[in-house]
Amino acid sequence: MPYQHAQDNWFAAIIIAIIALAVLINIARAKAGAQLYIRRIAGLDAIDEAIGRSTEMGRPVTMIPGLTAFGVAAVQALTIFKYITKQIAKFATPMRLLTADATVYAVAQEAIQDAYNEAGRPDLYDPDSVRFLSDRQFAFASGVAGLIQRERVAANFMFGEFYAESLIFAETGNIVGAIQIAGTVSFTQVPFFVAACDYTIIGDEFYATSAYLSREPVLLGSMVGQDIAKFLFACTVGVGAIAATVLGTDHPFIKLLGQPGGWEPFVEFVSKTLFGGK
Amino acid sequence: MWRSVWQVDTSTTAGIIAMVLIVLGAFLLMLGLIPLLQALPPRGRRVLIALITFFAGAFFAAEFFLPLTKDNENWLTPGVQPAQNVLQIIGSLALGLGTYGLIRLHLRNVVQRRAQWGYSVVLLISFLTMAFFSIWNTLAAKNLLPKNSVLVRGFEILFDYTLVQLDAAMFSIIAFYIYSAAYRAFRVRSIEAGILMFTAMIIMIGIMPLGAAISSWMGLPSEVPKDAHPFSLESILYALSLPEIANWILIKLNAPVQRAIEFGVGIGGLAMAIRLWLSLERGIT
Amino acid sequence: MQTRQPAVWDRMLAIDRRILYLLLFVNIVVFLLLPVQLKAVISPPARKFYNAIEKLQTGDLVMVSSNWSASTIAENKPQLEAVLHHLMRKKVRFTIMSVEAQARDLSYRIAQRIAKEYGYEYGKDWAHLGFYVNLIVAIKGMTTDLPATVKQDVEGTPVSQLEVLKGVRTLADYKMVIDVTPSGTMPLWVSYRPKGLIVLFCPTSVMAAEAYTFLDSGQVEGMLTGAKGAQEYEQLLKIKGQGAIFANCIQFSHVLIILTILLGNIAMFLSRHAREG
Amino acid sequence: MDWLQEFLPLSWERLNIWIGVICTFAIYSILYRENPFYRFFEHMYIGLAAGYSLGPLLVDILYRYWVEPLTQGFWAWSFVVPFGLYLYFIYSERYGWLSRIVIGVLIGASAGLFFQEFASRQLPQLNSALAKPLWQTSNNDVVISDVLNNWIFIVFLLSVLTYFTFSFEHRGVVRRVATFGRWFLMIGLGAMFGNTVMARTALLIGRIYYLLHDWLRISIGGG
Repeated sequence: MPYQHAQDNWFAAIIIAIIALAVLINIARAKAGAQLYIRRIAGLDAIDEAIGRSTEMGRPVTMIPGLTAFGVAAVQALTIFKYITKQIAKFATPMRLLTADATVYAVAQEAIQDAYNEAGRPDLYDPDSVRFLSDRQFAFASGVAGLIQRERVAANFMFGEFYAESLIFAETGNIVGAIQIAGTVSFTQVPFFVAACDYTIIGDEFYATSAYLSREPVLLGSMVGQDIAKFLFACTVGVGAIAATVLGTDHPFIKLLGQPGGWEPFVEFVSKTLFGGK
Repeated sequence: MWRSVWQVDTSTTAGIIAMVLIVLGAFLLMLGLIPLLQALPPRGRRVLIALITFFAGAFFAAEFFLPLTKDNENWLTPGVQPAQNVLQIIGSLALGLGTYGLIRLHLRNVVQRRAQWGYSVVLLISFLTMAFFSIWNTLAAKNLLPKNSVLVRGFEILFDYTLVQLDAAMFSIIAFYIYSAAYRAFRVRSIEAGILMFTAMIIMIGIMPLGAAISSWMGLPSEVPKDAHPFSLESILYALSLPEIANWILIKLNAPVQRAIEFGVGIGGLAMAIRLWLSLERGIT
Repeated sequence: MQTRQPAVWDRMLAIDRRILYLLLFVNIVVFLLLPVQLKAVISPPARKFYNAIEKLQTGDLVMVSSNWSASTIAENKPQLEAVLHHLMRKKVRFTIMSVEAQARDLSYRIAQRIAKEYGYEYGKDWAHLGFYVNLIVAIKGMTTDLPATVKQDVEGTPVSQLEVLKGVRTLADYKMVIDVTPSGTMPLWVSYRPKGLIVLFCPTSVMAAEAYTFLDSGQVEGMLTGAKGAQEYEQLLKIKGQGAIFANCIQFSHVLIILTILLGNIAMFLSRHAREG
Repeated sequence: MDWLQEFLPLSWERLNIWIGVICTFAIYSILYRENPFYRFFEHMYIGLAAGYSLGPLLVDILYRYWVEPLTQGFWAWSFVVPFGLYLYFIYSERYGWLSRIVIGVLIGASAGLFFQEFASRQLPQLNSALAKPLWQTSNNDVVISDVLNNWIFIVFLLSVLTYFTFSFEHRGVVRRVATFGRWFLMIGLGAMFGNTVMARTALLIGRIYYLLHDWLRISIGGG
């Protein structure tokens, strides 16, 4: 059931507030200078290797944000591509960023130009390297497949939301022998990337990528907050299971957890248990 | 002339003239703003963008969080649809920009006679023809332009005969790729690869009639009575039949994994949304 | 310096992918043309599907929601055909609706062909109500006022002149809805249907896994899973249809894929063994 | 002779099928290698798709959401398009930053909308994971197979979640749990893979059926 407003589900406001607090407090901590750790993510260490190889071979690097519509995931994908482009700019390796969403295209133009500026090589920026191919799923896929084969790319980075077309990109990249690193939040496409790419960034690791690559305090702090939120989710599931075992699935408390309504049933339940009112 | 503060009465000539002037004025105003904005120092520009980002986000966030009064609405809810429409309009302008970029690239290929420019000609011609028929067709569908047989046939050839067929062909090509990817990747090189391969194979057999056939050759029942005890021999044998195992993996084992990923992705996205909203992220803007 | 020919298994490991593509293509062509058919074991959801339609009375009204187009023809077409055969055999009246133009044309053509076999008269025994882009709006509209929502059939005949819809005020006058679809339209029918309307579901195989919760809870009374489900249904109806052919074809492709994967693994072990030994 | 007449593209219907077949062969030719035939159809494909999107863009969005309210006299809408046009400054060196104002609106809006997306997508999944009894007691009437499945659910969920933590080193027990989490993840991925193979094969069969039945007019099965 879709929730239109926070009030439709008393869980929403509480959980979002706790996550937001956890994230913001840890960002503040990180900014204040706390030393924060991030564990190794194997695929990301290979980015530099992939760039190095394409520099050696003198072949281009492709970056594909999939069909990602403009939104939070798209911004994250572009943040990763911006980081990769900065590395590329150091070696003057040619790059192509191919998008299927026009808004992502517009934002990507800005981000890639910035990347070259920040790397101190504004002269290398070519507006034609960021391309909008088509907003039609398979027209886009045919364009990407053609381009990967024609230019014989040496490294292929795919980050974002992907649908059925994922395997067309990954297998075509594999045919031309590109090093491929993919990261997606689309669970249904992960198996195909795992099968066809050299490294796959799965689910949540996608959002950890920018923290891992940049080691910026804000992002590392946010990472800690996210882990706390996950711990909270895990605890909630555990408490739910134990309560369901002890109290039975028909108990009002379990009903409150399992089929949450708005605030009224919550307030009613709390007042009943605390004050025993009928 | 004014129906309300927000609406001009366009049934009168004066109203129409007023509207035309307002639209022109809006364009001029936004144009006139440019030198003013341009005068902002870099820091000011950044603050301005951060503020605009914050307010755009605050609108949707507030609409979501503020208490409801009646009919599942709060005082911001009536604004959601118009706000979505604004986003749609901006999105369509972006699509115009994307199309412009695409056409510009290929026009340049042709003009400068770059390598393989002939293909750019193909692209431009098919773009122009399709654009003509597509615009005509959508206008005709709204009864803004007359329909005739040239339009109907032309659009049919370009869309139904060609574009849809290309979609179907490109979609079906994935079957070949899934095969070659599976052949290459499904090797028992490590425990992980082994698990991946083993599960995929069980599903591939189990969801097909062959799975049920193998199970019935092995003498496993294909159905159990509803009231059978879960630990009776019949139930256990039934649970071991391939279609049952495949379904069990697909539903019971897959669900918690998928859910764990969903939780992670949701939390990661939420944290990112908060950072973007408050302009804490120094990523792309 | 190559001193000896690479072993068979080494060549197998480095097989040109185009040979694999050709194998798959030939495999499908062969099994489409060859009448090799394995019998299917009837799964419980298909059996329930069959029983639900068997329980209908002559003259009952059924809505068939057909939303597939060319891409999923191998899964949804045999489903729709088998279902229509059963409905007409039971002398049940039905109407068809779609969510887009191509789905409308395909379902209309198929229904016309099968109707001829059973002597079903258009307008009297069945009708096609055209397509509705927004399914939620359509279902909601039909639940409150069906004639006003439908207005006219696929050929432009006004609802009032369609005998099959005579006396029909809302969707509640229907006995059952059968959703033949490659996409997630079924939950919409379940959530927005009038009380008591039976929902039967014909999804493609990928969508089937998600439907089991609805089956368990009884919100969906029966299900045909992809081409396999169509094959089971053809067997129940004792007709010869394409479900069996397509299901067999998919099945033998699976067998081909599994066999080559196994061969690949054997080759890997042998090659490793040869290198170490 | 009759067969040939019905085979050749001499009617609109046959022409439709012939075009479809040529398109299919052009696309499939990339399986062999990238070639001029494919390249021609690829460029045509992208051109057609770009042209097609203009109709809905101009009529269904710009006309419907912008021109129509203006003709009805809602004057405030007149600012939207000139504001959105700031986006077109991205190619300019000097005014490029103006496009970021528009991008800022888009980013802010997608961030603000994410709260609702989170609540309607992730939270129901959390809610439905909460009522899972782990043992038969007098208070609940779970059957033993459900108990087993519930244990699996909780163990799988928690270990995969453990794998997806980043801010501390995975050591000792955590490391072992995370390894299991990774294995469970592979079960889920394998299941998705196996399930999709069937759907994709079915698509290919549909296409080959089109070639054999619709184009070559070979009768297959019942019709």
